[in-house]
Amino acid sequence: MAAIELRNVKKSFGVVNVIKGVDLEVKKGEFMVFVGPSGCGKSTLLRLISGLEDITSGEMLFDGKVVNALTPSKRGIAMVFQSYALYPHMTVYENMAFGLKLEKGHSKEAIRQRVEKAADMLQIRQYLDRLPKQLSGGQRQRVAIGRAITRDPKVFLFDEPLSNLDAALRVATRIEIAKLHEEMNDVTMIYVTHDQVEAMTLADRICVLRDGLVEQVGTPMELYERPDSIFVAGFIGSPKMNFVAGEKASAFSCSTVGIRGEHMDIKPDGIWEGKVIHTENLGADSYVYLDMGQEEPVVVRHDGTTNYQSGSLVRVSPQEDRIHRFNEAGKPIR
Amino acid sequence: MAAIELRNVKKSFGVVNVIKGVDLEVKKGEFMVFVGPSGCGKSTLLRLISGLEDITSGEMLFDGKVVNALTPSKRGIAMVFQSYALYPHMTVYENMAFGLKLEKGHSKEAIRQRVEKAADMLQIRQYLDRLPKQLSGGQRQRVAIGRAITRDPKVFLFDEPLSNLDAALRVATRIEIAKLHEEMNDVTMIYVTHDQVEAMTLADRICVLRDGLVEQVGTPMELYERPDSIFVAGFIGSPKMNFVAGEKASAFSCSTVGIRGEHMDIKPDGIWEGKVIHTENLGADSYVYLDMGQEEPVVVRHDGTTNYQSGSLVRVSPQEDRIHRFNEAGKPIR
Amino acid sequence: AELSIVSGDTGTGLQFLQSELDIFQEETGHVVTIVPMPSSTSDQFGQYRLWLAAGNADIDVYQTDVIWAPQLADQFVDLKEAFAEVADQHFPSVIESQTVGDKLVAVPAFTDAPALYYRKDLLEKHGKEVPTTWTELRQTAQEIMEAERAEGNTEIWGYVFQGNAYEGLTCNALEWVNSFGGGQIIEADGTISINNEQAVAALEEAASWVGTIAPQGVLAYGEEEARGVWQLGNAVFMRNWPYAYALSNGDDAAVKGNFDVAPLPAGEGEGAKSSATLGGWNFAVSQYSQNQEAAIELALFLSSAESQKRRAIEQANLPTVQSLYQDEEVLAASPFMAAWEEIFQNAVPRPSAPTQENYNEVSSLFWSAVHNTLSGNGSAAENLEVLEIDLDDLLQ
Amino acid sequence: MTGSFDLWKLTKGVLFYALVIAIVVIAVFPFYYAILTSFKAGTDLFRINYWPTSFSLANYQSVFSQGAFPRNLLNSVFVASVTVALALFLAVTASFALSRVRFRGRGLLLMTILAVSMFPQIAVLAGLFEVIRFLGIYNTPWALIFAYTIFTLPFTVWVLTTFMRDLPVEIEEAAIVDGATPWVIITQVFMPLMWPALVTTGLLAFIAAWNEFLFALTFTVSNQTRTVPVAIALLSGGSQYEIPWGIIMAASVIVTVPLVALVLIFQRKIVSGLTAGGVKG
Amino acid sequence: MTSEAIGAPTAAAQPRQKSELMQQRVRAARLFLLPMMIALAVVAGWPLARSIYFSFTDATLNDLYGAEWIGFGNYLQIRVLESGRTIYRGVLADPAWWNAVWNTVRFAFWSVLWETILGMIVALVLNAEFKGRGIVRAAILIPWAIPTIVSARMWSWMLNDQFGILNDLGMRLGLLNAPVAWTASPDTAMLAVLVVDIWKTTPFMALLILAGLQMIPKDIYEAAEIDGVHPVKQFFRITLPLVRPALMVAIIFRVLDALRIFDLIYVLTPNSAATKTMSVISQENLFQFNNFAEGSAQSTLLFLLIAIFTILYIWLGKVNFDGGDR
Ligand SMILES: Nc1ncnc2c1ncn2[C@@H]1O[C@H](COP(=O)(O)OP(=O)(O)OP(=O)(O)O)[C@@H](O)[C@H]1O
Ligand SMILES: Nc1ncnc2c1ncn2[C@@H]1O[C@H](COP(=O)(O)OP(=O)(O)OP(=O)(O)O)[C@@H](O)[C@H]1O
Ligand SMILES: [Mg+2]
Ligand SMILES: [Mg+2]
Repeated sequence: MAAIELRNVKKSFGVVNVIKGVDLEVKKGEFMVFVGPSGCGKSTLLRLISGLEDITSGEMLFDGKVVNALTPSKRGIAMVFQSYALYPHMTVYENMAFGLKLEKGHSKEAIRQRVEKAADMLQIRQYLDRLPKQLSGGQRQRVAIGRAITRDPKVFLFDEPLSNLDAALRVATRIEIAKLHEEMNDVTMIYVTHDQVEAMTLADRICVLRDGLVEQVGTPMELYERPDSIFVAGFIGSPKMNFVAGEKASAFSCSTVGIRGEHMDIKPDGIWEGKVIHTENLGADSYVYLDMGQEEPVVVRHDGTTNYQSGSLVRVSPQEDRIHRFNEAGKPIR
Repeated sequence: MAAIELRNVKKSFGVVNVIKGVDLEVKKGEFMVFVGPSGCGKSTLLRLISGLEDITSGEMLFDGKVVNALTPSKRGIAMVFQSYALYPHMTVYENMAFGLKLEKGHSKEAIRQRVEKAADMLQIRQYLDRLPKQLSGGQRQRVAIGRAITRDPKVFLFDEPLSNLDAALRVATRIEIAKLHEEMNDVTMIYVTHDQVEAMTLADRICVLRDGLVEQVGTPMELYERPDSIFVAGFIGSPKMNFVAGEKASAFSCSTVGIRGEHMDIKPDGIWEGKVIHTENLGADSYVYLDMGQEEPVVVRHDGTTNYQSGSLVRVSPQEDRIHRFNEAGKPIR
Repeated sequence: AELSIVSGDTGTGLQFLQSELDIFQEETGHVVTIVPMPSSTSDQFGQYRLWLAAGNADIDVYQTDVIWAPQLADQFVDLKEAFAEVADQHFPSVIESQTVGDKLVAVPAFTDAPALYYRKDLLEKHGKEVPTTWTELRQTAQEIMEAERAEGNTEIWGYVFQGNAYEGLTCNALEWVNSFGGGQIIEADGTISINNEQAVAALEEAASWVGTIAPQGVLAYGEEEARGVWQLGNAVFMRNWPYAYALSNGDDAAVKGNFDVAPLPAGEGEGAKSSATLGGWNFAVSQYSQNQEAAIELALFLSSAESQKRRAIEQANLPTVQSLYQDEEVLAASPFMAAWEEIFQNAVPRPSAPTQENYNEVSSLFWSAVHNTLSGNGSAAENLEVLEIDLDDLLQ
Repeated sequence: MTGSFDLWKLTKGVLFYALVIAIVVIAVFPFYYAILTSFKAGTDLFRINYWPTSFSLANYQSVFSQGAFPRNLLNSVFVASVTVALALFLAVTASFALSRVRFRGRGLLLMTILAVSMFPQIAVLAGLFEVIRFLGIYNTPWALIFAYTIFTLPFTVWVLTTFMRDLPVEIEEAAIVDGATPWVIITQVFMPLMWPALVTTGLLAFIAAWNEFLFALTFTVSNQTRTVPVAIALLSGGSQYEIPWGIIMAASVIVTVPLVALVLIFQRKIVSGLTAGGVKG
Repeated sequence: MTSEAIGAPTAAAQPRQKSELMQQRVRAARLFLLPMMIALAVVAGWPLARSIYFSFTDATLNDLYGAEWIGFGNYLQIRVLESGRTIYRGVLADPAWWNAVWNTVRFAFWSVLWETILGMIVALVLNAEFKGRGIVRAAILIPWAIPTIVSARMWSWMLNDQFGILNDLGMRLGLLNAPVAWTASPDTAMLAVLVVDIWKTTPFMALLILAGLQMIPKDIYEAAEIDGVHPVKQFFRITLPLVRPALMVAIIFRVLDALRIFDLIYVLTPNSAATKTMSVISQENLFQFNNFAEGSAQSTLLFLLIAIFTILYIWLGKVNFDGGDR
């Protein structure tokens, strides 16, 4: 039985329809990631699940029971906000214990134990007496997660929890969350993000949203390898999949060819020719941006460093078995 | 002749010495990136160059002339702040034109032309009449850059301009800045960042700062391939270089072996053994985190997808020619 | 019964009242508490009106200014019968001032009338007599002031009085007008008499003082400001109430022992005489009192000759009982009172009886007209003409 | 590093401090003069001095010997404190509703509340008097506490509403998820974050209640229930026209010192950012 | 900006099923507003209604309850005399009232203007970093902490022409030739009142502006410095526009207060026609003169004037009513 089930859920703010009918099942213990372009309704959907926002129509079920009208605290959820949303005037300990204290029926000792357990899990035990402002961004976000953990929720909701952190911290905290998921494997987690890497590395399944509707749901590899539409193909993976249309696509008997940067090779006998716009060397690998007469530059990933002169011409070939072909409606031809 | 020259520049706030004697030359038209851990003095150094802060001792030269006492507006610089620092009550156009209007001697028409040229360059022409709060983060940052461009500066200063943007925008704006540098090739740019990728892709030269002193200056590839210290080695590149100490290092007759994730191969006859902690699949490649009895997990990068069970044992080998060896003082042994 | 009496009296006055109440309690067994009020009379008046309008039963006895009785007449108990026995012991003018129609609204506690304070030493030094007319006063003041200034006493002025736009100016101006034989603004029968030649002459005389013998600032002076200037030795003459007498004889007063009092000067022309505005305080019983009998008893007690005598001795307040001016004990305690008996002969009441509820507004119109005249804002004749029309409108 | 540069900086510094000193002198001088006057007695009062010449505590003694000044002080403290507590309580809860819950006619309600502070105090005196007598609280401190809400409440509601509007939504939502009721959100989450606003409005309301004269005069009729402004007006000299300047100044100093102390204690809290660290800055 | 000010329907389409959370919040909101509304209705509503009612009657303080309805007579009455002359009576035909209106408006304008300017200067000074800022901040607040009736008396003492220290100071510094009777002379009475009021309430203004100033991000000034903006220009082009919201709220409360000014004038220059304001004149009619109904009419007119001003101000100034709700 699904932990969470959404049946034709709709949401409008005034006259604006934001969620236009979503059906979705999230299984118990699953890690579900919502991705989609800005404004597509990811946060709104998460907030509908949390109960912070009312559903306009449709049904929402937790463990088979309709929860449409239940308050957030009664749904057994916990939420981690993009902006931490810590209580600035409470110490880390108080922040984490607040929800439990309000719940009644927990002894002081029991609360302490649960807070400390969560704190140990996230390695923030030594900060328990500090105020949020005395912590770094990463530590704050861990406190926010810790606060959610202590509530011992059945469902864990994250809204872009890492987007305020710098690159190094983002990586570290991402790994933290993955470990958490492994440890708390009967807790359902729903996670909203913009970031491809987070989506790919964390998700059991990814739900791609577009304009208030579900575009595709599947495991990261399914989406990466077998996108259901040109939209999903372009959305999953970093750098973005290159799309080649026109004559070059006709050669593959489709209207658009999609090929990822890592599946192209620069070689003298490449079937396509492009002018180098710009090269980026990242050390481990490098990206070459090519002008191939398409709307956007085509990016080719190259192991190690390269040094192509801007303006010079190079030839590339897609790896035939890695090509995605799309028809005019943007659907894949398989 | 260097565009900017710092001679034994020091800065203290009260009794705290923040910049402890920096000598640095930035050439005309060069793109210089400052990196370093938080609090090392990157922003302070940038602000000294801008003239927003006074130098405590030492000399600062622009084109050979001492500018120690010159006000910011007379140094011919422009600055882009991490927090955008747009005037919230002015439209984009007014924001960009404000500095020019005050400068006198520019006709209305001339100002309009310059603003529009900059706006075109950054593709923000259609937003000229909006207020900053009506723009998304990426658009705001482009306005901030545009404002700097219209001033037609000799020196361009950036303080972590991208750190408030989300991943996708960060990539797009990064490329924007790179193009800008190519187009305005006689303008000197100094750029502060935390982000490896930005540093590697944008810089002509990178200056690694540590605790108020310059640790190493060089091109990205110099730093990536031939770091002058274990500090620089660990700081440049993403994911971080793995450091292996103890017995395993002694085998290479050094105190610490540094090896990047992309320079290790998982193979049955690998010389080191490690327990898999966690695997991350990014589609194009994947990271395997191994516990090898070191302080931190060792990360191995692997092309394509992998599927190692957490807890299983694997063997890896570093690519011999990619090994960095460091002595006890943290200096490289070459 | 338990009574409460409201009083705007001041420090020692309250103490005295308390001691009287103690005697009263001993005699009658009624317990009385005092509710003190701010000494600002207009604050008091506003409060009393509001309380009475709302039928406030918390206050039984009010201490009232002479001019209030007619305005609040409806809400006070008629004391005529109760007072009938002793009525003829008191100055008739005082009783008259508290009588509205046929009703005695309040019974007197003490009376008050101003006098001319003059510097004995300076008059002697310059060989001058105490002036008896305003013209003399002006000339004497002018001469002494100029002579003194020539000697280096640059701060000195000739005459200070109460010139601020407030009730005090009404008193002052009424004295000028009346002393010139110009009537009482509104006569007892209700005719508006103020617009006459004598009154114009009186105000013109007064206007001529400002900036010559009196400082320009006199237009903002009340009793205290005038006393301040006087007491520092910076004025030759002053018009003030008896309270200034004791204070001017204080140890730190520059004028101590060097001054005396006389009736205010007379005006000129037909009917000219010295005149002094009648002041003083009274006791009235609230209609809403739940112990009216006891309250009346209290009011009568406080205005009795015995009480007035103690008041005269301890508080130096002028009694309304005529016989007390010959009383030796009183004169021994406050010798200056002898001088006031003469002043009382010329006491003139403010027109509160004929104007009734409108008195305050009448007074306000009057002092405004006078203040305008003094500050050179229109001539006396013009201002009085307008005043007549305004009064006519108000009282028609 | 030229000489003129330093000179310019110096001039700017000197000018700035001159401005600071000017502001302080203007603000404090009358109070200083009041203190000076309160130490004078008799005719000395009418003499102008810039520095203390005589020093006499007689005025202070008279303040405490006349009437029931200590009692009045206590009354004032009680009335002002309860008024502030009540106003803050009502205003905090009301401003939560006004700033955080979406409902019809909110703007109209805010306008109505503002309208209450548009009517002149003297004009409501008679009507208020009726209400107070009807409620049977005439001549008790409660009459004043009740009457003072007329000017403390609109102000506190408005200011607190503006402040509460700016508190981050995320923190409130976090509390909702934690299971907090609106009451818990207000008392345990918002109140601690609003110290600057609470202190600012609390101080304003306290001072307004502390200084109020007209209502206090009208609604209390005994020394035991009156507050200090009335007590000051009741201070009197020996006779009717005599204004006891020295004593009034002494009383004023006594009345003002607690307020100055209060301001000194709280001024640090008046302006500061307490939400720091809670949400991404 | 005033998107849903006065009575505009908020969320057009209410959610079909109101959740427990929303119900709880709305219930709480009602519960929270109720005590305040009751308190205000009792403490202000009834007295206001009474005053307005009295303004349409012939009430006097001697006979409040026997008041009879006379319509607009207290406001304006047109009477035709037997002689055929038409005369106008009532508050609106009373030159003293119009004088008071003019005084009030004049007073409110100048006092709030100067308080704003000086408050801004003080706030800017307090906003700067310098040693001893805490003490200066406390010192600044002293005028505001002194009871009005005391400070009014203090100033009337200091402004006295004979023993007032200000005249003495003026003479010593050579600013004055002769002592001026500040509160007595009609030419200077208003000035005196203004000076005292400005002295007293500038701290209030400064405090609220300071709070606004602290909200302006610092980095904008650095951007301006790099743009080479002169400090004076920085103030007018950046500080002023950004501090405007805080300023608007401060000004509205100050103007409301200034239009109702009573106690200061009552103590300082009680009877001077040059400073008599609407509140003072209506107090006079209510309690000193026998014109309770007319006084009520004057209070009502004052209320109307303030209300009109407020609505205009909020409308023209685009004061934001809307909450940051969820
Ligand atoms: N309270 C609201 N009132 C009206 N419209 C709203 C409200 N909240 C969200 N929206 C609209 O709903 C749409 C979806 O918003 P939502 O925040 O869910 O997007 P998102 O997918 O989370 O975007 P992002 O990635 O930028 O966070 C947006 O167009 C937004 O403008
Ligand atoms: N105005 C100041 N007064 C006192 N110390 C300061 C001031 N500005 C900066 N510092 C200190 O100087 C040091 C360097 O600060 P700086 O902002 O230059 O660091 P940074 O390298 O930019 O760090 P980050 O990466 O976090 O931005 C820090 O320790 C900081 O606390
Ligand atoms: Mg979102
Ligand atoms: Mg920095």
